[in-house]
Amino acid sequence: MSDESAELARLLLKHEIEELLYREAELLDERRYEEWLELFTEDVRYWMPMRRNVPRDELEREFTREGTDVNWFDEGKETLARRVKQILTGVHWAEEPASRICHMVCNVQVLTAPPAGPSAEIAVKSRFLIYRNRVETETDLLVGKREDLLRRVDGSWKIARRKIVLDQSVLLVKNLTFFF
Amino acid sequence: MSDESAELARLLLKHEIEELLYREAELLDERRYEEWLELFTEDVRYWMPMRRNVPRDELEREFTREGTDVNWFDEGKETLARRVKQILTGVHWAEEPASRICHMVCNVQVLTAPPAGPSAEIAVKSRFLIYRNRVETETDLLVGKREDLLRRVDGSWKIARRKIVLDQSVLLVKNLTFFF
Amino acid sequence: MSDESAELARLLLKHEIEELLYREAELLDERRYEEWLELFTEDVRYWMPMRRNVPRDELEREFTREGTDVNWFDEGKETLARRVKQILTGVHWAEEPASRICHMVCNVQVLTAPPAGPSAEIAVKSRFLIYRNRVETETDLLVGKREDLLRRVDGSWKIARRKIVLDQSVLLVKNLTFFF
Amino acid sequence: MADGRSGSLNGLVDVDNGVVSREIFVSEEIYRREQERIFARAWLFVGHESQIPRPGDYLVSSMGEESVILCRDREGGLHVFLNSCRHRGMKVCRYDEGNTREFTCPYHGWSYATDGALVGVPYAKDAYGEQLDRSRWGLVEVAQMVSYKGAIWVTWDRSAPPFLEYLGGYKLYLDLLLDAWDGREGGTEVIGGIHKWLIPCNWKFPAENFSGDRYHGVSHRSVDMVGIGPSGKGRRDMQERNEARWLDVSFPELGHSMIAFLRKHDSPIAPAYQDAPAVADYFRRCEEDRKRRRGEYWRLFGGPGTVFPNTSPLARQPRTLAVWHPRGPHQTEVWRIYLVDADAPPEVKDFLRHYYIRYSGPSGLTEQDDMENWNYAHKASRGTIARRFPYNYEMGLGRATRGFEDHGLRLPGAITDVTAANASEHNQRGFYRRWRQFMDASSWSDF
Amino acid sequence: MADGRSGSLNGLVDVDNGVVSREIFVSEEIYRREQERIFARAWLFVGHESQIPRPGDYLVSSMGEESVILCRDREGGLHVFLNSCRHRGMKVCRYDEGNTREFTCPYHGWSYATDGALVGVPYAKDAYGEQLDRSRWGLVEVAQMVSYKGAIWVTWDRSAPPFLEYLGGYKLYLDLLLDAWDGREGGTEVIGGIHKWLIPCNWKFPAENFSGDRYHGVSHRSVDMVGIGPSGKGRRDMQERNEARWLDVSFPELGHSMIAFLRKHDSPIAPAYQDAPAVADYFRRCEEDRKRRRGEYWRLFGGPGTVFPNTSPLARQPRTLAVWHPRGPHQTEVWRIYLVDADAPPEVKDFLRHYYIRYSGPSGLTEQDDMENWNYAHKASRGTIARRFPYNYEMGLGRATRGFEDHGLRLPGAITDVTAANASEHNQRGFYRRWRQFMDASSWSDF
Amino acid sequence: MADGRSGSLNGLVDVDNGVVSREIFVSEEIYRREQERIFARAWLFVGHESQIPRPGDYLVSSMGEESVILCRDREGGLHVFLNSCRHRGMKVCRYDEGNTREFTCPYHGWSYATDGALVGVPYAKDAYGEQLDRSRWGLVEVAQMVSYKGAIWVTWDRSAPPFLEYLGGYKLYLDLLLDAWDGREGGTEVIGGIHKWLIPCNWKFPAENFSGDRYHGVSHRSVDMVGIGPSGKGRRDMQERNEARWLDVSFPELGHSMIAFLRKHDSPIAPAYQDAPAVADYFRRCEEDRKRRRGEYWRLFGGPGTVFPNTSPLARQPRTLAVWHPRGPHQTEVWRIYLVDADAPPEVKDFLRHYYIRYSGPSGLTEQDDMENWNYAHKASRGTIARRFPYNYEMGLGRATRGFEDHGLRLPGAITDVTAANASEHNQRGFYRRWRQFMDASSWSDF
Ligand code: FES
Ligand code: FES
Ligand code: FES
Ligand SMILES: [Fe+3]
Ligand SMILES: [Fe+3]
Ligand SMILES: [Fe+3]
Repeated sequence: MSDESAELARLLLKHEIEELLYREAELLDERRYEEWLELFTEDVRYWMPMRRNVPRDELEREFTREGTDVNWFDEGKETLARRVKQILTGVHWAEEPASRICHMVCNVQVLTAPPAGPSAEIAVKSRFLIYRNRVETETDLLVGKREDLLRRVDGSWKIARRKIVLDQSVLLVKNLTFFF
Repeated sequence: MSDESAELARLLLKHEIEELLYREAELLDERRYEEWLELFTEDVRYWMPMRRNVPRDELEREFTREGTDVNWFDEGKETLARRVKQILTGVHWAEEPASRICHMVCNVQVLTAPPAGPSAEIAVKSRFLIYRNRVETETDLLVGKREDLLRRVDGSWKIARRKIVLDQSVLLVKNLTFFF
Repeated sequence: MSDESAELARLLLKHEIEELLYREAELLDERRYEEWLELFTEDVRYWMPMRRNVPRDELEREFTREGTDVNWFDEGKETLARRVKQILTGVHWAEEPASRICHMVCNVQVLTAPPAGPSAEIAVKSRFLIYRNRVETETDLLVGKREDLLRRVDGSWKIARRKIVLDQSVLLVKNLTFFF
Repeated sequence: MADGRSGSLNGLVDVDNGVVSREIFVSEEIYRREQERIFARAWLFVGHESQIPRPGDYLVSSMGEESVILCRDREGGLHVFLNSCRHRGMKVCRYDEGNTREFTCPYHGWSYATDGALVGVPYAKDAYGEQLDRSRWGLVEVAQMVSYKGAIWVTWDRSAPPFLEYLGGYKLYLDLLLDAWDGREGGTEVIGGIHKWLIPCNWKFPAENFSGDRYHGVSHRSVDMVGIGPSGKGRRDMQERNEARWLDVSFPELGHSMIAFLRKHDSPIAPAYQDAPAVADYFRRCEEDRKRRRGEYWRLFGGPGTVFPNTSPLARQPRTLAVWHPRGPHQTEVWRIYLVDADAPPEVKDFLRHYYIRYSGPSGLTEQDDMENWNYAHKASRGTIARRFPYNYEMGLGRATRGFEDHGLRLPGAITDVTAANASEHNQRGFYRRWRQFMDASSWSDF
Repeated sequence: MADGRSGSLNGLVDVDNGVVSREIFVSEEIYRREQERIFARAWLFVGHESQIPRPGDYLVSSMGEESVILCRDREGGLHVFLNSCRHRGMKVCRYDEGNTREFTCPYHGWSYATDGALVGVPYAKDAYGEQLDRSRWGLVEVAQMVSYKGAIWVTWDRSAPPFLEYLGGYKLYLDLLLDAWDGREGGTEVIGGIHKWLIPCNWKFPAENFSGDRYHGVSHRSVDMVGIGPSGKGRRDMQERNEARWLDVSFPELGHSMIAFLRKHDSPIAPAYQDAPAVADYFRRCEEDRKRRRGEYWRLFGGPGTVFPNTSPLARQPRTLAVWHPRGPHQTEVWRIYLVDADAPPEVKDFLRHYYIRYSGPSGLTEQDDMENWNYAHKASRGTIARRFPYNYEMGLGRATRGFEDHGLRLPGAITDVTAANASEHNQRGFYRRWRQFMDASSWSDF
Repeated sequence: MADGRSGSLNGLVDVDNGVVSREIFVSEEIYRREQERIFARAWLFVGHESQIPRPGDYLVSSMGEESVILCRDREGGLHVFLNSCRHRGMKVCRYDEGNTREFTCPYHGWSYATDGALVGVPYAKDAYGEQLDRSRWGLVEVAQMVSYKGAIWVTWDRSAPPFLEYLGGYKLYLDLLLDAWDGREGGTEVIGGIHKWLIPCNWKFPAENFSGDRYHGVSHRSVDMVGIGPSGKGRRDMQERNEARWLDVSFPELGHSMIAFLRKHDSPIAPAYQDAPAVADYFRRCEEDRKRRRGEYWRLFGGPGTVFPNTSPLARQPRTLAVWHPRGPHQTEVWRIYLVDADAPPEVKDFLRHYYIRYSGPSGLTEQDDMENWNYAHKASRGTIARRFPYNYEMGLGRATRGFEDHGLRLPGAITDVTAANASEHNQRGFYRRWRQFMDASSWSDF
């Protein structure tokens, strides 16, 4: 395959992934949570560690560990589905009235070469700025990075794993009733 | 047309649209307002509704209605042109000295397939983060979504309609002397 | 060269540049400063002017001048390298413990047509939102624009010149121990 | 200054000499005292009946710093309640408006009927037995309420005088906003959507500006250059104004005031709205009808004004009502509604709606500059040295007259004719005279 | 209110009649007084030994508003120091945790050993000569410290009573958290990661809620509908609770309290954790062992509670310890640790960890709604009118008994049996009785 | 502490024993009192003549918390005005610098000439008649102003002593900054661009640090390791320093101080700027000229210092003047200008400019760490317990001498020779002695 067509393949893949991630943001902010859930594989791992302030030469201690420590999130699809179900009850007061949320997605990086076969997995990085405003003047801003593993299932990409790196140590918001 | 060339056409269109929207941001933030105005069709509708806090099952009441209610903006090109003219008088105190404004444009989605004919319309979604800083330390942050209808006029895209969804209810800034 | 293939060439170039700028953000936020330095040419000019509030018809006085006035930054690679070295000492208290920083890069514009020859220079604009959070709750937000001159060196793009336009007059953060 | 809670305000407000200290705009102590002595005692505007037409309709509004619920009970009666649960204070209604049978608290589930009664208490019998006296624990309701031509006014103070007495002779001027343009009583309605936004300044900057500031033309010079008026030029249609007598009307003992205009005896109806024939026709017809209905009083028309303390009618197009809610000494939250004749034709309502939007509020070409000026006037008045230099309110001192009469037309209030002078600060002085009275009086009986 | 520093709180807190003024939640003066009279004098929780196992280990923690260093010196001794240099106040340790030989100040380089001694002073001899008395300038250390079953408690006040006396009869209930589930003394450990987050409300909202609020079921209705419990339904496994007597246990003279449950005499072990056989087995075995070890006391199990002022054990799954650090009158920073039996099998720890995360803290389906309610209960209580209406704490007034006994089992404390009533505010009243005592007493000798 | 407005500061500042309470850095009351007693009375620096060379030039500057306009009238006279309109307080000039004939207020259009006179009042005659006495309503001007060698100093207090008396013997040291490097009087200029930025700490942290903190080398260890000096190593060229006597010079009765150096009698000119021959030549020539002009005084050179209260010269390269503007007790806004010999060759100016940028301010490798330390020293001093433990200023207590003499060279001030000691806190003690005096004195006559 020529260089240029290889480049083109990578570009088309990146476009495909961006459309997926923008679509995801659209579903979340339009509160279409059930459709959003369908973007994840059944065996998805959704992990958001906490962060510590440690000396520069001990940065391996910076993050709490998946599967071992207490994290902000460390779960699979079932728990995610319960979160969605809870919001839709209409009596989840923390989201009633519904927050006004905007997911700004930036710096989308596809780290894997376009896969040959129909079924495949690729690694993707992206960054988020989440703006939440609710009730009268309550406003939150959360910024950080995401590391996704995407898997092609029946011809469309699904999120099989997501690591969320929030750029905070003490969480500066009262709750996490939204998704990253 | 093969799948890939269809994909490619969509990609080229998205690129074209991104360049337009980035160009727009450039013109605004460089205070080249008259050039910015030229990006709009003569019959443009520029609409920014207000938002209410309502129960999750009554979200149809969330937005004020275009053409009926009082909105933040609900106007055509003539009024937009007057806003531009006002800023350029040099005695529009709210923009004197000129604010330092940055339009961050994200999540650009082209919702329509690339049109066949020379004249056509496409629907585009994008998101904005507007940072305004002025005088000494005055700083505002506005985040939300845009829904544009673009029309090809004489071979170049123009904005024929823009809906702005700001993620606030009580407006947290003192005035709206800038554009979305 | 046909229109479409010209379009495609521009698109591929933009993709290449976006990957470079996203890669840069990745290196910075993962604190891989020495790799980051390698993205710059030996003769790079790194300039961040200060901004004044002036009447709209005297905007030529808005920025401090490169090479003449005192600026926020006005330097070459040697000084940049010293900044990096300082952070890595582990006793640069302003970055100890390490800040949690996120560079959101938006509105990437390639202003030059794709160059024919192997060695070439292109002009690129982009916008940044830098979120810094450190120690417990200390949080900063900086937003603005970058104007880069990129030069192809041994087949890869390097930054030969960067102008940073921060949308602030009084700097609202206590120090600039990070990079733009 | 002396401690704002108890001390007197001597020397801070001297309206006789037209000087007012900057302290009253920037001092924390004075601000806290305003909450106790003004906003907890005065009559405040909370909404319009057309915003809650049906039983069970509610609108969450604001009184001073606090959230209140304006609602219509199942019999159609109006109520205004503090939006806070009696049990642990939870904000019982976090929606802006809607229709409901009850307000159920999301913390422990106490529920209140639309008349404020505590009707639901989980485990009432088992947990409280006979102890809890529900009649004492309903929602906190205002002490007095009046709906005047659709505009709803309330006060927390049962010893406050009745609203019409509080309004006094100002009634004639408030009617200019609330009556239909053709002179019928009432007949105005709110068109949908409340402009709500924050301004970084003390609430008195906008309150005094609307009370009668004809003097800040330079603020709006850019609009005059650009032209947004209903006939395409300037800010407004000027002819009828230019042919009229300009009157600054104040009720210093009440604090209310308005910018008013009085047409010449037998002056014709001035042309207006030339851009929009349908609108021009409508208003011409209204003027004729009003003339017939009101006789000599037809000659009177209004502009901006302020009902003490913080409600500002604007009695001409764009016809609006603004409330300046205090949000700390250095911030104000504005709520702005827009009024039209309920039975005006759609094209007229639409034309006016567009005019409102381009004129008023944060997106209004005119008022954007007011916000900028109030913001930086406030900010530049906070410093140690600045606070030593009072503001100047001398304009037109001693020119006011009582018992105004013009060709047999009598107008109430203390009136300064500024037709020649162009402007005065007569109304602002009246506003601060009343402000001083509220702040000094420890109870309504001291007034 | 009277000046919060010196004035009495008469009328603000009347627990005998079950009313408490909103002032104590929103007033700046009262908040400042709390810092002096409560947080500078009471016993506070700062961490758990399992967080700093080795010599030189340290954890930066918090006491009231201030940062402190909890560390283990080179001999393994425990210390808690104010995290501020004695020279110019620099925060000497800006890391969260680690291991060190010294804390060196980044401003001028004074360094302190892990026992707090000032061991390094640049140019000591040349610049200070003999002047500087290092023994007087070591890190500021707490006046008293106790490690009780791994939980470390400290106070700044040397005249405070010894910890066990401060704890009093509450020991029995705190043990429900700190002892292993099988009844052995101690044997619990913290699993990694401290949840730290900010809530926009006064610190007393969560403190009183955990002290014994059985009444806020409506807050968590959505979770009950969705189901997150260890057996897949509801919030929790309910059977053993449903079969038990419900006891609100308070020590009004100490301020501590807990929601407790007492199984019926010879009731069997209720099934639980049906989703996870391994976990179900583990707990069944633990229950049996505890039964053997504790005899009748096996019947007692706990829920949420509060050790006055701001430490809240939750003695059942999810088994946690929360500290509500004041951050101004209107903000609280929560620190939350999670406890497990140190020698529970990995799959049990993992199961519980998942349960913690989905139940507790800002990402917990249950507690997310608590934060929302505390936020808006606080916000709606700040206004001038709101502050005139006290909160209601009447529930179950006068139902408490002392000397509780059930089939020969004696339980300490003033106890209200709410099995039939479902809930009471007995514990909250005890909390505010003690709060009032702290705020009125000028020193420990006045208690 | 006692009420900051009236109470005495006894016990808070005890410079004789070298202890200063943390209260004075973090207390709101003390901060407010500082605004009244220090910033409204002391001489403050507002700008340099080279920043406004031509008639009509203006620069918006700051005095304490307030914005002021420094401008040159049409006759070239200098003025400093409060940047607030006398009518309603609007900030009349919202630009940073420029040239103008008048300042026109954007609210109502009052306009002021560059000498502060109220020259334009819309509708003056019609609206005000003869009432408005314009002479009383010009811009508020400072009470005294002095331009000393291009540096402009002002005070709001007419009873303040003349500037040169206020400066006293410190003149000799301030000249080290303001005179040309070759010893000619004056001859320095500002190079374009003012660094302005915010630091989250009390203004006294930087003021005392610059007054004479030789002790915080550890703060800058990373720069010493990396090397940014003009000869490529360390922070600075050290040789001339290393060969000199180190003197901490303070005027305790005035509050001014500086770190100074005195070359050995007939020591040669030390090599410097080895990276840049042109610069090395320039400074060698300057040193020779200065030697010729100043004789023995050539031996004296300076470092950082502070003119009480908040102006800090740095008399060596990078040669700067910093002003620490208070912005509340917990925040400081720094304004920093950079000085060069007006007639130095371009390559010298360019070399120094680069050195400034990499050394100073928020982007300066050296000072970045100062900001971090001031930030967290302040933050860790705010708590209830922290405020009970004073800072330590004992270093070098009792070592100061008056009437310093070295080979016939006399130096004014109380001087501590720290050549052997490396550092002292002599200058800081002098700063706080004066601070105490300002805070206790109710007027200049009490000094
Ligand atoms: S706070 Fe409303 S029921 Fe408890
Ligand atoms: S502040 Fe710690 S050594 Fe000076
Ligand atoms: S405020 Fe300046 S003219 Fe009125
Ligand atoms: Fe206006
Ligand atoms: Fe709860
Ligand atoms: Fe330093």
